[in-house]
Amino acid sequence: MDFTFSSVSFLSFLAAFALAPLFMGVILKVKAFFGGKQGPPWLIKYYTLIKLLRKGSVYSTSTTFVFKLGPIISFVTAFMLLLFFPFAGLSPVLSFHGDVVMLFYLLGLGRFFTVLAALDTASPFEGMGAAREVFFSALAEATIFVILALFFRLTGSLSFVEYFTGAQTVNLWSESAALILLVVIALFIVLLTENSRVPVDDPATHLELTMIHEVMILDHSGPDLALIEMGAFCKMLFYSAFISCLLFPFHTGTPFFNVIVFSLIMTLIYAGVGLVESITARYKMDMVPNFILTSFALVFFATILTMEFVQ
Amino acid sequence: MIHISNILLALILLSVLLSLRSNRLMALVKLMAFQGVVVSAVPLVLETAHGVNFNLVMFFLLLVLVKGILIPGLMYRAVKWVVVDREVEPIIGYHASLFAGLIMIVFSVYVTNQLQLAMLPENHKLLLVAAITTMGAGLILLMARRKAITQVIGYLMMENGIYLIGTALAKQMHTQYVVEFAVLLDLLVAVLVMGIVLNDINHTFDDVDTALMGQLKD
Amino acid sequence: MLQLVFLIPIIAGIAVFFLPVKIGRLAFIATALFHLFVTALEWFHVTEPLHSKYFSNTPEGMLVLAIMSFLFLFISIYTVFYMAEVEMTKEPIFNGSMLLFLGAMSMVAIADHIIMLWVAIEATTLMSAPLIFVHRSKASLEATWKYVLICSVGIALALLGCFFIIFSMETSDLHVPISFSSLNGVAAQLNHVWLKAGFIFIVIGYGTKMGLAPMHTWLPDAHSEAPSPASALLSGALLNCAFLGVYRCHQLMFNAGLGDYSSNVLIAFGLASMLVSAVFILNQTDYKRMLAYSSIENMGIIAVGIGIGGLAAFGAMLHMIHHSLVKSSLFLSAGNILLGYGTKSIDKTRGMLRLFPKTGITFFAGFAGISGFPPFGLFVSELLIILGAIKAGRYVVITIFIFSLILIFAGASRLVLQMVFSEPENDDKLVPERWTRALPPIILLLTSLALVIWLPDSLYQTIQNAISSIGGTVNG
Amino acid sequence: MNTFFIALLLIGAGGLQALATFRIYSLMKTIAVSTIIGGCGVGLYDAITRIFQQVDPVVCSYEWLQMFTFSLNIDAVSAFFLVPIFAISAVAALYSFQYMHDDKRAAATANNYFFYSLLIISMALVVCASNLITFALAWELMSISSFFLVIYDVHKKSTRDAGYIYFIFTQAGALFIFAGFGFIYSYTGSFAFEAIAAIPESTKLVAFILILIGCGSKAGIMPLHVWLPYAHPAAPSHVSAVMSGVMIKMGIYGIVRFYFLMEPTSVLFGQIVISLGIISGILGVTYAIGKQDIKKMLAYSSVENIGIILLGLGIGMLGVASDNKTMAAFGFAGGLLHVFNHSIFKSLLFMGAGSVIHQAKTGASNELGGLMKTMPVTGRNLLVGAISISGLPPFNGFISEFLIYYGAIHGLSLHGASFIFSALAIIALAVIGALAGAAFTKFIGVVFLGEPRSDKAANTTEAGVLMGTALSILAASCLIIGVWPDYFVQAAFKASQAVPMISDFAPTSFMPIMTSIARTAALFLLLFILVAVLRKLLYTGKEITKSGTWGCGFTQPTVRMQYTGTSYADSMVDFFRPFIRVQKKYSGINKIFPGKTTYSSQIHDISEIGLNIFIVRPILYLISKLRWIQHGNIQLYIGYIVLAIVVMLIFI
Repeated sequence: MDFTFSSVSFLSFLAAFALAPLFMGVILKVKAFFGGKQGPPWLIKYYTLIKLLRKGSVYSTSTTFVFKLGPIISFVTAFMLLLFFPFAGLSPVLSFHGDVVMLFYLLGLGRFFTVLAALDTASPFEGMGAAREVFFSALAEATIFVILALFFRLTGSLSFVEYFTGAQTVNLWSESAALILLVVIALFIVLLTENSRVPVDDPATHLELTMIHEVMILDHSGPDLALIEMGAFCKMLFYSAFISCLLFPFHTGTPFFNVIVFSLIMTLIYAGVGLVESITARYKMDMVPNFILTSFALVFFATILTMEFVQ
Repeated sequence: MIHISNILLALILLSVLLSLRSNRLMALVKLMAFQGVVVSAVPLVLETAHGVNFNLVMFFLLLVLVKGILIPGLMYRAVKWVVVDREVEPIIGYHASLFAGLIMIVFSVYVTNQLQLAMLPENHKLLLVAAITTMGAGLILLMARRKAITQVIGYLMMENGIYLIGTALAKQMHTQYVVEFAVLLDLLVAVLVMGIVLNDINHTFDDVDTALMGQLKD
Repeated sequence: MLQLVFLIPIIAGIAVFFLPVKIGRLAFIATALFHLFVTALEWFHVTEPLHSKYFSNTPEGMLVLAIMSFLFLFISIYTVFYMAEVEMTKEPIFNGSMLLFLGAMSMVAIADHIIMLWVAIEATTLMSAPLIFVHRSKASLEATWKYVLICSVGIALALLGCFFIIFSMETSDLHVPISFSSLNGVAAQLNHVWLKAGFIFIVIGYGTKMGLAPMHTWLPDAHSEAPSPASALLSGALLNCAFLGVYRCHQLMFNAGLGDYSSNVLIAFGLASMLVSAVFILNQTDYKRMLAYSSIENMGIIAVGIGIGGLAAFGAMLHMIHHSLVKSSLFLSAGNILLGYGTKSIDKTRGMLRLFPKTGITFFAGFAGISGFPPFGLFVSELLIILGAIKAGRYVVITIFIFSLILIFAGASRLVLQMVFSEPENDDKLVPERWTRALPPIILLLTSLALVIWLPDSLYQTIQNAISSIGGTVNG
Repeated sequence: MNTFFIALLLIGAGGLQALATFRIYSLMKTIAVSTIIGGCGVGLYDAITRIFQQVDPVVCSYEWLQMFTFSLNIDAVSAFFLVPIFAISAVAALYSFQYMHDDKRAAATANNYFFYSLLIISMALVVCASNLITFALAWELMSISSFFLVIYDVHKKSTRDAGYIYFIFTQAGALFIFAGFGFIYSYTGSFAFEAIAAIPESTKLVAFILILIGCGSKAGIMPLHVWLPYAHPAAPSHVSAVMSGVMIKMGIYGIVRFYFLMEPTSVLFGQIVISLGIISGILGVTYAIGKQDIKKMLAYSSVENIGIILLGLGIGMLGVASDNKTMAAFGFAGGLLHVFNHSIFKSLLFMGAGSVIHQAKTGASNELGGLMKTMPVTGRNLLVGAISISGLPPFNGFISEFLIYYGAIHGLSLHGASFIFSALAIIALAVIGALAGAAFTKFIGVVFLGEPRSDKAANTTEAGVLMGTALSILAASCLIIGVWPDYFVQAAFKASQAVPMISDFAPTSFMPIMTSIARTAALFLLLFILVAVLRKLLYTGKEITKSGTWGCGFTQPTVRMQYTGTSYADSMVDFFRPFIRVQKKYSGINKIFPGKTTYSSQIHDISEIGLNIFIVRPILYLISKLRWIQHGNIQLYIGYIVLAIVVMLIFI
């Protein structure tokens, strides 16, 4: 494992962690804009977190220790993603050949416990959400691993740091731009799925029957909910950063310039999510698999194309 | 001498055809006795080319005793004492059987001509025709008659046919009558066993119709 | 003197007819013992045949004789206790016929002269008829009638086959004694067309007796209606004798250079037998008929194995030995089951493991053996036949072979599992289980087991000698 | 070799004495269990030393039946497979001590121990066999002893049926293996393993496919897996643990061994195996999601894991065929390590399921629920098993899946079909992994979490101490391998070096990656503890109250409203609709004031349906049409003889 002890790495990691809630505010602002409203303050998510951390909790009598494990593990797994990701082309705190596989499986572990925590409450709504969550994420998993396969085909590596700062990088400005474009679209779909955004899920709806992720955490409260929320912010940040790095070659140019561009692109992506959320409605539940499979088809197509491109 | 053997063969064919169209059991038994005697005489007639010896004559007498008297006697007794209904009861009708017998003759002529029998004397060919016909007719009786007793008769006729084929093909029997004697003994015991079983069948089923004996099946 | 092997049982058999029941029983078992002793003498070639023209001591004959004699000893012991249970009035006739039957079969095993072999095989039919007949029920009458008539017709055809073989010699102007041993010497010069014709008739004739489909029709009836000791003897010894007749003729064909032809004929009949038995073992309702069909199957396997030759021929010989042991054991167990439940219906013989644990275990072990599971010998023989067949390039044959084995196994195991393991309908036992009747089948099974663990050198050599005449080798 | 034999003797003695002493029930159990565990311990020690101390392979052979040799040889592959055989059997024996508690069935229990020891011995012999005959013999012994183990509860009809199905599959499979041996033998003319490499490529393929079918029916490869979901629920749980954890791996061993011996060069081998792996893996896990009987579900999960193993082996075979050493080494090592890992967590899960069934008297997941409160030890251990089998870090399942991923991803640099197959393998692995997560969240969630769905579930108590201990040992192994994988990975690589092409392959560049994975796993655990402590701190001095679950406005929730396993699985099962048959019964609402309405849904295995429709029924139909042959009419019978003569004379 490559341990980068440089202060830059740690700084970038800490910054990313600290700013994750801020970016969520962007989405809310965009949605408010389209709704013709002023919207909540930019720092709304920080306020929410602080509020939650100050509270106590109510636990259901049905639950066991598994219910309490859920928030912890989902937070830790999402948190660990940030340790491995080269934000703005800066080297990450940790990396090794093959870390992508491990990280996506860690995310799976987080999901595993979120789902178990939901099932632990004995609530029919939470069970429903759990069933949807595992189903849709299973489909998204296929897309992600095809993307990993494609990236290996292009770069010969299995690590974020290699993808974006190595000898062979993947981004829209390289020779395989056409493929990357397909990947970007697919990844955006995965982002929407994994982070429970419209049109897959609507975090702001009021009817539990139509929810996926939100319904699973209905019974969590106080610091537990704060952990879950923080984990969700990290995850969202990770996917956005992933897409950002594909859009722009951060391995060239000065770090300062990169950070500026990176922040800009990140904001744009969050804004994009907000935009999608403002102008589309949530799909019918049985349309969602098709939506996710579209992403799979795109990247699979891209992978098959490499048979011609890279020989 | 050739004429005599031909006459004998003609008699055999006649007995075969008659037995195929015979509808009375008693007549069938008598026909069998007649056929037995004629069949026994065939080797005597054929072998005279080499001269008649004592063994041959003794064997002829033995054959007549078994095939002409003992076995038909047993059958006669069986029909007389055992069988109430003396109808033959065919599965395939008499005319059809007779017709099958005629086809059998044609077939055996064809087969005999097809075989490479250059080394056999001429009259042996006719013998072979008669023999195959007899055997075939025996099989027809076995398959086309319902009564158990007619099947025994069929079996006997088939045995006669086979014996005739053996006589036709063998220039000399390569044996010292020990084996022939044993064969004959087997035949006798076979018929005895069949007779005993027949007797019991009749006691048990009140008839010797084999159609009653179709209980063992899958 | 070789002929003692059949003379002793015949004389003893006739004597038993007239002896009082108790002395008859003793004489019965004593004869069985003595027969085994004489067989052992013959096995090691202590004596020479008196009339070598008609009889000779051949390895394949010795195999059949040894199996027969060994089986007979245990079957005779079983018979005595079995008959005590059923209180049969005609026990002397049954025991005497068993001995006569043994005598006829022993004659088959040592016969060398073509017609003498025929006579002996026909004699086995006649001697065994009373064994099936003994109950005098409607069913047993029907079975006897079918047995006697069909086998007689078949064997009459075999006589025709014998004539053809003699004629094939004459057309080639050869003059040797018409015994297999001398004919084998001049086999190459025999007329091929007549030899083939002879072979066909002999295979059909003796095949009727051996239970090869489609001439097998008498076999399930006779085996199911005969008292179990007789069924055991029919299946374990008689079928082998008929097989011996076919085998002798196959040897002749092989020596005449017609081995390919006769092999194909044997394989065709063997496969037909296996398929036919598969048809009837599935959904069988009578366990003795099931065992009978299984005998047809196993005779088919042996025919296939011999037909394929090479390693498979060795397998076929082993198969014959182990099949005899295991199948007789199964039939003896079936006798115990019949005594215990009083019915041959599979549906009504449930829960053997609880009601008759000894019999249940023996029966199931026998079933495992007959299905080719180790540690029983059929595992080795079936494996060898499969290996040999593929080595000989007979892929279609082995496909059908395996297909029928699977079908038969699927059919039989369902029935046997139901019989042995299901819950009994009620706890009624007609006759309690006794060690005296349970032991003989167990011993037969254990013998099969012992022969898998340790194959005596002399047995191994005998099998090798037996198959070497049809080109079979262990290393083939 | 001596240590090995001592182990086998001890195990055998343990089983045999049970037959003698079954009248004193607990004494019999004590001696049997302790002797078997002792024997397994000796064997395990021997196997482990062989893996790590470069002991030369030992051969020993005996004459058998004058014509065969009975020969054994423990090389790296054998030793690798011996480890799970002995280890899992020992733990399962420990478990069985309290699981087998019915002293009214002492004789049956004694038989069970006897055949259990025979199964262990025969499995050990299978992996050590070094010629065709020995392999076949040991294989059949294994089959028959496992059959007897399956039919322990023989008085139940379902058990007998399960035994029957298993019996047929095992015997048919054995015949296919024998046929495969026939092809080998027909070219080599000897039973020895050494000569197999010399046979021509086309024969290799035929022989391999036959062996694949035969071994596959034992391993539970997808269309041949039909017996698994019957046999595993029927058998006592320690037996299903050993059967599913170890015995079905003997099928994999057969495939691996004969592949290694054949040294084929064609890509077809890999492609076939990968295809079967994809089918088994994806469909296996889908059925696992759909099935509601916990042991059936675990059985299908075994099919899924066999799929994963096959994917690994297939990748290895593709690697060999396309001369890509990394791919070959990682594929085989991953497949083999997954064999080992699966044996641990699957036996853990089966024994856990056994404890549940033992205590709750039912295995229907829709009657269970909330057991985590009443059976905490079992629940916690099974939670570990569930995470492991879903292939999630920091447990052992992830390690082997990672190796397979690694191999498959390196296969992406190939061209043409091999590239496609590698890509498909990766996708399949990802989907399987995710769906396995779904299956086992269902398993844990429905059985252990929430509220009990029936009185049976509500009135459970914790299973016996020894049962819990057995589970804990296995659960601990899962974590240990996940966090300290080095030795296990090296052992897998050593075993895979039996392939000549990669015999000199040293995973030196890879071991740092393994270390990184281990450290990341450790880091995860560290962070987990830190956050847990942090959470504790955040809650200090705060008000924590208990209350009912928030019913989303519904004020009178009942347990019947809980999400059941069926509803949990519904949408996923629907997605795989053509490959999975769903039968739904819904009474419908047809009155203005609806009365009692019912809804039920069941899923059926298409392989089973296909087997029924395309094989069993046509055969039975044909056979019923042929029964006239034995018509009972003697005239007809004589007609057959005449017909036979005529036909033969035509073909003279």
